Amino acid sequence: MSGFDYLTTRLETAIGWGRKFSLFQYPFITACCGMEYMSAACAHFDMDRFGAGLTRFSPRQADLLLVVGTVTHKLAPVLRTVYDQMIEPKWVIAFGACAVSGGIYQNYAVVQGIDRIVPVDVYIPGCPPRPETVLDGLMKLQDKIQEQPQDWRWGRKP
Amino acid sequence: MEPTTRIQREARPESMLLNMGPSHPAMHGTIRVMLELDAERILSAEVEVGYLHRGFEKTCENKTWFNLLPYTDRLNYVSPLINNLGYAMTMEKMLGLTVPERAQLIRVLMGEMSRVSDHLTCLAAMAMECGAFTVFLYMMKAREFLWEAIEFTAGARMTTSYIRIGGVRADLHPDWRGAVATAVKETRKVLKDVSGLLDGNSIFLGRTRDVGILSKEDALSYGWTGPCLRSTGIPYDVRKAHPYLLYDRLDFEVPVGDRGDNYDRYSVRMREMEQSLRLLEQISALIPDMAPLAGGPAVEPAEAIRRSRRQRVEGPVALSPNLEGSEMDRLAGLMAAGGVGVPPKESTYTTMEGLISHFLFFMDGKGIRPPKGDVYFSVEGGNGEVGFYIVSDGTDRPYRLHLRAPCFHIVAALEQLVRGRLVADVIPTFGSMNMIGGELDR
Amino acid sequence: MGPETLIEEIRAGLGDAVESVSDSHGDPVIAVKADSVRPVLAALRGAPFDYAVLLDLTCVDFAAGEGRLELVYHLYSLSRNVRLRINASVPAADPAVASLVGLWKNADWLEREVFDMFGVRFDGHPYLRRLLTYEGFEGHPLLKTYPWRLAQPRIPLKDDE
Amino acid sequence: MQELAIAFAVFGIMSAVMILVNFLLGPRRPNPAREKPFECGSPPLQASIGPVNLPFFLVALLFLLLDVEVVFFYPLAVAFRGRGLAGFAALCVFVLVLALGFVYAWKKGIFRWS
Repeated sequence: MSGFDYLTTRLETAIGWGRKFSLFQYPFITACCGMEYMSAACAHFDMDRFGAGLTRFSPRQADLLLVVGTVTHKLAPVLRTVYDQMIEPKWVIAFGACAVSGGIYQNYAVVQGIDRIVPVDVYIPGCPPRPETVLDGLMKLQDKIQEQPQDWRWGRKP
Repeated sequence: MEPTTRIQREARPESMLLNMGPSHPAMHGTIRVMLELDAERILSAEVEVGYLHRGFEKTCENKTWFNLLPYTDRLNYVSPLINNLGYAMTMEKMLGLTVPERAQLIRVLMGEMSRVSDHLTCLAAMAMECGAFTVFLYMMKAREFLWEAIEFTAGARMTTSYIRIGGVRADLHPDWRGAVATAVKETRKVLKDVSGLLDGNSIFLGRTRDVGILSKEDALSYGWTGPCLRSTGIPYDVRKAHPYLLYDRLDFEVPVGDRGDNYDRYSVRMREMEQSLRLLEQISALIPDMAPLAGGPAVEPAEAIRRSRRQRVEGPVALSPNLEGSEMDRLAGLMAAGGVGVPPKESTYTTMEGLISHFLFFMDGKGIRPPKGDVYFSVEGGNGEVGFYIVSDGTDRPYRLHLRAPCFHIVAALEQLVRGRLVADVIPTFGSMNMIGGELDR
Repeated sequence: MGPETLIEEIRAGLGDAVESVSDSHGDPVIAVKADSVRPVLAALRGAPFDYAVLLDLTCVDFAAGEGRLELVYHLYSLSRNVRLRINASVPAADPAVASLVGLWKNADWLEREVFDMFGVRFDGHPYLRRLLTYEGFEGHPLLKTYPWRLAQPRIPLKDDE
Repeated sequence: MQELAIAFAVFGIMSAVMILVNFLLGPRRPNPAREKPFECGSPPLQASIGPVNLPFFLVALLFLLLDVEVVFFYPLAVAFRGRGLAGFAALCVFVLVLALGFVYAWKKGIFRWS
């Protein structure tokens, strides 16, 4: 590893560390999982211990899109617009069986999984997932952010 | 930019059109309110719903009577047990079943706990949207205790599917009394704190007093029921008007507001929680303790299978959802007879008839088959009268299943309530309605 | 006041408009011709019967068997604490009935939902458009002819099956 | 004079770093939706926002006025450091005049949006 690579990898770990503990989440809440999201975010299970407690209700200031609950075909363009308007770098968590795969609603109205609309980083199963599962999913996302190479736009491409 | 909505066509050219769209913290993610504004004053509003229309009624037409129970949890997902109760009681009315006494007691206990958690969630969201974040945290803490008490017995915190057609799935957890008692104590403490924080709070009063007023006649004309109707002064409560389960034997009042504004909706829900806590205490006193398990130590399922390969296994098998031992002898108190409930699982390990009956219950065309005809029955839900209108054609699938959603009618009045008010008044008015997407759009 | 006397009273009050009277598990049900729905319900809302609340309006699709759609109105009288269900059949080919928007305010959304789900036209409704589905959604999902899983996405979805 | 140069240098470099870091680290994937205003995810109802109503403008002006007044407090405080009571009196006159203007605007109903 040449000297320069050593420098950038050390810098990448520092950037990864910085990003993973300051996730500003945009809670895109629609359905029943929202109730479990409230429990996960509030005092009892406290998502804030992981640095992800601050909810930003504008995609301009959020870097984690937390899609919570069922996304129907009527809501699909809204989700796509909100995802597009988010700042880079951004991550997406599919929270609950309906967001992961359409869940128990396999019919004309529900999008069978939001990975058909937006690229998803972490899938949290459960209908609704217990708060512990939510925190575990968040930790998995943080590991992913830590390992994520930074695209330096010059030199090597990721 | 061709006008697709009514508000775009009818708006004055110089007024500003604002989207309080689906993805908005105060709109609970599933409603789009389009406002025509003159500076801060709302000239007219148009509400667009349907963002959480998940095809519940169409899905039910393709599921058997027993399999569609989990869908009823996700209707009003803040008080799921009350939807279960509504569906189960409508089916029992159609099948002409009488539910055993103990199952009815457990149903009232679970229903009231679910109602308190419904009001807690609604008021927590309403207070947070008016800026009182502390109240949100306090009420979520109280709700955790309630959900824990529910989870002890039903196995799930929220989507329980615990109240079944003909009774309940399992008996209460052995130390359910402790859980319910702590839940009631904690909720009372939180209610005292919150009323201290909000009742006299000038900011909260300024945002909710005389805001979003609806007269009695308009409330009836919109078909309002539940706490919102009672906030206008009409004491209509399905538990008193058409008593079901044991509500006629229990003593509780129906709190009523006087002006029908946001503050009254808030205070009616607070007082109603107090009544529900009183009901919980009365019911806890009424429910007798469980009879201890008769017979020797029960056999583990794996052991029962191994033995059953050589000869018939006599004796109970230790198997039940809350792993408290054999459920066969407790079934009489929990589930009505007549092949409506799921046969006990342990009999599938020990007897051939048990295996066949358990298998048959879930086979196509076999399970529960009510007579042809239609039926309507309603219970008092968190938002109002939750009614199920079911048409059956004698097969094992409903021909038509329609839910009478209380918050569908309440949100229909939103356009009239916010006209002429300021933009900031939309939030508490909408918060006090407790719109639940799953129930509104079905 | 048992359902029998109630039915007699309604039959006396409305006379020929009431086609038949039946009883479903203890609840009174009256069947009414489609074109006399508005006058009957207006009368029921009025003085003697005082059915002040339109609890619910829904529709059942009997198109396959009997070629008709059945509209089901649930009324509730607050003062007499009594419910009433009114069925009105409309031909499946061209389902249309008079709108109740002037009588009750929640009829607006209820009728928009039944129009959206079943395609029943409500004459006199000021803004009869889809309520639960979206613009550009062809067909009426709750009709038996509409396939259960036929989705009509609004935006292109990745790897549509 | 030297402290002034140091102050400008430090603040200048800090703001430059904060702007450039974003340009350096943030991946750049432009898409058309990002240029449009955020309307809670729904399509905007108007092509462009029409003339803004007068009350907004008046309140904005009043805010600007009082904000600039607050900004003046720093240099005034530094300039009057040694003066004791006299300096403080001059500061009070400055604040009083502006407060009078504020009360006048309030009484004229700038906050009452009929």
